[in-house]
Amino acid sequence: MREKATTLYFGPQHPGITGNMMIRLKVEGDTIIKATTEVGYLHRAFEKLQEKRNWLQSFTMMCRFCVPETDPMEELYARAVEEIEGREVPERAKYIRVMVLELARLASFMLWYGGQNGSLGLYTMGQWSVGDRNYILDLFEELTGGRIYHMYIWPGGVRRDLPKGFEGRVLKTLDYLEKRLDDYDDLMFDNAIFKKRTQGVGIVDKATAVEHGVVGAVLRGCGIKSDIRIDDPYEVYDKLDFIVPTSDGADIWSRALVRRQEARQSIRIIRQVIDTMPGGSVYNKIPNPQKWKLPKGDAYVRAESVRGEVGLYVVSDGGTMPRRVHLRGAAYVHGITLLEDVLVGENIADVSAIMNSLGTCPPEIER
Amino acid sequence: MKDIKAKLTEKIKASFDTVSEKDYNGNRLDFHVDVKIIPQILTFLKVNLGYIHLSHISCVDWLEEGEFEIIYILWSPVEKLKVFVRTRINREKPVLPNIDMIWRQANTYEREMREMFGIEIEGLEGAEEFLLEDWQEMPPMRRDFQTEEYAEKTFWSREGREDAIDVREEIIKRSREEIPDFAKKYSR
Amino acid sequence: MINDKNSQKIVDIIQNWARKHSIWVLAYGTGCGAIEIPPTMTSRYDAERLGVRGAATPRQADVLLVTGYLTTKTLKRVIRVYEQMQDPKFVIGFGSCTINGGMYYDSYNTIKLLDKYLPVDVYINGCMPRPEAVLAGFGKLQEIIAEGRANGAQKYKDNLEWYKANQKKIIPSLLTTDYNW
Amino acid sequence: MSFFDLKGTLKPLTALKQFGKKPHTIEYPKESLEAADRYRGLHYNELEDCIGCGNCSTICQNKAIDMIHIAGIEGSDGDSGLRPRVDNGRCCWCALCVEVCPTGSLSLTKDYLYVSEDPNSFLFTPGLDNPEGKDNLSFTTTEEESLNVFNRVPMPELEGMERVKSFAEVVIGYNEEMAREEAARCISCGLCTEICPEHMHIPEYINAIANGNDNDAIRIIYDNNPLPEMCGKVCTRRCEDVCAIAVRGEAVAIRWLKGYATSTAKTADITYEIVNPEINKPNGYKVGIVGAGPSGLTAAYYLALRGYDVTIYESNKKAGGMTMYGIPKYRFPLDSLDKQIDYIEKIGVKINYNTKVGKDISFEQIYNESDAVFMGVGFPQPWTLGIEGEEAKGSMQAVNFLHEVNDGEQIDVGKKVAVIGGGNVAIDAARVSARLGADVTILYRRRVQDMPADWEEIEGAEQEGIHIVPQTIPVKIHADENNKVTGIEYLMSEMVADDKGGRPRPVAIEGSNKVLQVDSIMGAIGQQADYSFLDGKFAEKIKIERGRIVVNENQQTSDPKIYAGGDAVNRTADAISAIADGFKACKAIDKTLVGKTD
Repeated sequence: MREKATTLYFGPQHPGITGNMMIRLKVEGDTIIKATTEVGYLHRAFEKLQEKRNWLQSFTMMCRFCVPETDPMEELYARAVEEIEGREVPERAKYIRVMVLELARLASFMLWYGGQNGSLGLYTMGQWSVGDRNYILDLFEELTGGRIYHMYIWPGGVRRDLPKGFEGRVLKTLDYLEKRLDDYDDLMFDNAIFKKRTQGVGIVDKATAVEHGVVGAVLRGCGIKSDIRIDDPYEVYDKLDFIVPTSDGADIWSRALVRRQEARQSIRIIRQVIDTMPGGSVYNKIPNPQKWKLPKGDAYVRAESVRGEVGLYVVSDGGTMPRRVHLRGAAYVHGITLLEDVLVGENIADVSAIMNSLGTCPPEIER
Repeated sequence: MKDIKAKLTEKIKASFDTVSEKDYNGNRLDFHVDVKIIPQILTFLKVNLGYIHLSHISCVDWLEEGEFEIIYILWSPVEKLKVFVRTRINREKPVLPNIDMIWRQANTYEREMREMFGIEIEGLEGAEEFLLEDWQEMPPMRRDFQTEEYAEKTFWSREGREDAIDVREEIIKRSREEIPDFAKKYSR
Repeated sequence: MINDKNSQKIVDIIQNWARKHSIWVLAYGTGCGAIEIPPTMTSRYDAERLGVRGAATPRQADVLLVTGYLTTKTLKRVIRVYEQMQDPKFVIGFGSCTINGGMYYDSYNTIKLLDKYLPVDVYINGCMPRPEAVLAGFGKLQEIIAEGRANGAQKYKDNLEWYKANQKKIIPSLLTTDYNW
Repeated sequence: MSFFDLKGTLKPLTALKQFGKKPHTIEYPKESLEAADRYRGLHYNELEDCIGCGNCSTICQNKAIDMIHIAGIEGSDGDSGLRPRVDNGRCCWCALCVEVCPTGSLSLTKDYLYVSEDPNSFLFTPGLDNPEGKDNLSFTTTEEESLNVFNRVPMPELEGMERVKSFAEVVIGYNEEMAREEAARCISCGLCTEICPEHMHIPEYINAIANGNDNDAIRIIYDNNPLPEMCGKVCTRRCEDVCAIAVRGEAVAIRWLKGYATSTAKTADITYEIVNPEINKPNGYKVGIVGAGPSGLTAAYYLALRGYDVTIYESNKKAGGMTMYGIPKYRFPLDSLDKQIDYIEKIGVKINYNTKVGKDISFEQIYNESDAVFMGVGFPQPWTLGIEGEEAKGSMQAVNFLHEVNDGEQIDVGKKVAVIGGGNVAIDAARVSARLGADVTILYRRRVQDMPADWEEIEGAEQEGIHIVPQTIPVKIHADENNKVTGIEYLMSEMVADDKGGRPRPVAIEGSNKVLQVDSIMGAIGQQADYSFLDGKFAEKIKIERGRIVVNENQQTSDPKIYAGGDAVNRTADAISAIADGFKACKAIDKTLVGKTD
């Protein structure tokens, strides 16, 4: 006998959802037959507000686009402004930027570790990884003055040079985290429950991936080697040696394996950066911010975040304020059309795990 | 990179009526096209030339010129080149062809554009409301929508800050300076 | 049952003491401040030591944590969530944007003054507040609960019309639910 | 995967090895981590150092910072008397306000706890509400880190030894690019406008220059200054002393920027076209002005704009007063002045040259013919040194010397010249003499740092090879049998602290006599007025105290029909004060006369 379909509102207040958004699920029994996302709960209209902020003031908004990983947005904005203006960035600043970006990636991976496991009911992992994430946030606090909102990478370079002995403390933290990542493996990748809940669940195959314009770990999880840091290198990524891990499973498990590798690659990159960091100044000073004008023009810059490719389109009309700042978050693709398609045929209990795995970040979608 | 660009330009120009205005450094190439051929040129780029990744669709409101500019940014993982396909449409009755059958995710961009700029997309599916709910004003991302005014009108702001004084005004008051009206726009 | 004023007082003290040590926070990350909640709850800061823990549904929760800005769309849901919560219930405004709009003071889609729409017991300043500040906020809430001053819910009931009028002003489609308090 | 994954079931149990380890939990509130050294917490403002420029309030994208009055803090020159108050319901802790604070008084602290039940309690006046924040500073800026541009765009100048070869203008002037860059340094606080006697709209015209609208800048400048080209070259620019940027860096080059703006209008005609002055219909009133110096010209210009029939009586053959005859041409070229006088005459101001009041026309006649009279007579008479041998040939007064040189006369100063005095006139005379080929020595009573002349001038003089001998008191001029100067005898002095708290006085050292062999000696120790043109009746009527005409705040003398301004009235004795006097007098005359008919 065919079961009657019912509609289930998943969110916005739901402990399993990865942010403030809602999915309207049509379910038969436990199986989803149709999913419709509804977003806009976090629409702050940044891009509108930035039209009324000058080029420097706009920079403070960038980190707020997506809270789990704030630095790629700052870096994108800085890079876009530099591209439009033709401003040079000191070499040391580029290295520091990469270090900050990779630390941010690492912090974001730690949060993902907690979220991915939490969504499957494995709470110990969250206690560990989110607790350990604080050590990275401590580093950020020392370097930038803020735990979450760093507002550190700005047009022309970075705001301040590294504090004395900072590199040593980064290395020490990395050593600790590297050990902890092995502990996480015991708890996560060797865990029968995790395997069972993730293998064969939330499949995004190659064809779907291309059709949907999927990026980042989700794309690498279905066997396509793609990484902005390699394909369209920015800052000093072309001088660094790291590998882009891929996996063929196309399911949550494969994506988890990819991220597991990437976290280790981040550590590797940071070590390289610290080894090869040149001296010199860190900031090519901008003019008086009140009267700072950019020439007419536009720029589209991209960076690799934990969730995938993020892009920023900035248009200048020659004035003191941006004409348009438009962010393309990775979740903009993953969180709506892709999610709607992937969820069909899945179990209600897996929705949260799939969202975590795709890297759905509502603030980035809604801006 | 120059060769790739030249070759691509040649191929595009052979099939479509387009102008590329400025030669950018780096891996970027711009094409200005008429809005009517947008689906054709994008399909051509995707299917024939390997620009399989739609990275971004953006819309800029050129209020002074009475036009919206729509920018489609494509990426080829093989040629490692960003291609900007740009088009301009009238601001009064903006209509865009739908391209979500070429790339599924374009649907999201188009829904947002429809809501935020009031651009009609021919044959677009999906709920009218995307980010906003019960919105009654003009599409908010249009430049003539004054967000601060609207916010002041709609939401309260906390009282107790009325004693704030503008520094320039304080100085003017103290020194009895008289600023002519035409100069006031230059005060900060 | 107990009419005597003094015994009522004693009951109150005991009740408040108990409430103070069991504040369950609704798991609803309404804004960006939600990112500092996991660190607060997990091993480094371990808010559970203080009786603060998450609750999955409004019915089980004591505290609504408004983590930052509220868009009008979320506000509608937050009001529903708040009204579904059982007494005693408290609201913590978390971050600058709940106080006077914060960074989004001129945004067309976020509210500026949380206290116009919901009764707020404690505000935590910061953008965003560190876990220590969050804990301090919970500490303050515990303090005023113990003193019996955390009467936001009562205020809401008493001034329901005023709150509803304010809410309606920005949410035309607000359902006037008739909760039986 | 087998049906039952034994390893996978047991492996998570390895987490038990963490058992018994010391947890990394911070037992707040028993213990808490100290915030990092750069933590961006609550603000702290050093109220003493703050000058209330409001730059923090301008940069704040959240409009979180208000400038308010605080009890006990009064404004003064270069201090608006306002202090920032932060609305913590707005602040996003980005610290941009700290980065743009020109004085460095604003910083952030490690303090971050701010929890309250009352939403109205989040207004926070840094420094006042947290005086203890001083010991807790975290996010601060140094000059290097600050977003203010503390270094001025260098002004191109002629080389020191190149200059003395001719009377070519030393300061070459900004080109467009430099001017835009320099103008962009201004933070538009407006503190400078208060100290300017004329209250010019400085932030506005600098902003116009920064925006590339030079024509607007000119219009703004001409709003209350008809001689901006002169001000753009030789103004005493007290505005730059109080510039907010000057607290930690070099002041914005307000004077040069004004000079740049006016120089973009090459001729009087173009200036007229740009300013496009609105000239009222003649209102039938006549105003007579004595002296075509800055104050007279200013009064004349603005009265003429208001529809008055204005006539200036000038004893010399050119207008400009001291700016024409007192300032050497390498500082203020003749064509710049001519351009301005042309422009003023275009408005309809009549100037009667070579007309000395009291000789060619009586003051009484002007008084009777006019509805109001303005006197801008200045201080044409130099003080004499009052030492023995002053009447010798080759001993002259610097003012007269400059006058004659500027008039085009050839003067032979000989090979060696001594200039006595430390003001701008002394330096000018010295530098002019150097251009005439002399080896010049300046003798000054006090130390070099006490010299009232502009430091730029002193520096310029030194670059041109002029010797400055400080702490010298001349006592006698030596002359030969033909009564021709051969040298000057002077005493060395020492500085003695003044008991009354004034500046140290020079006291001669007995027996330290020295003689300097020179061919010419120029005294430049000050000037005084010449009121001989006022005949009996007026001499009694107009009150004069210590050589200066007494006026009220409307520049009105004791005769209500007579107004006065310029050096003969104010103590500052600079052109911009004279312009201010002229403008004030114009407004007062307009008010009295036009107000009367209403």
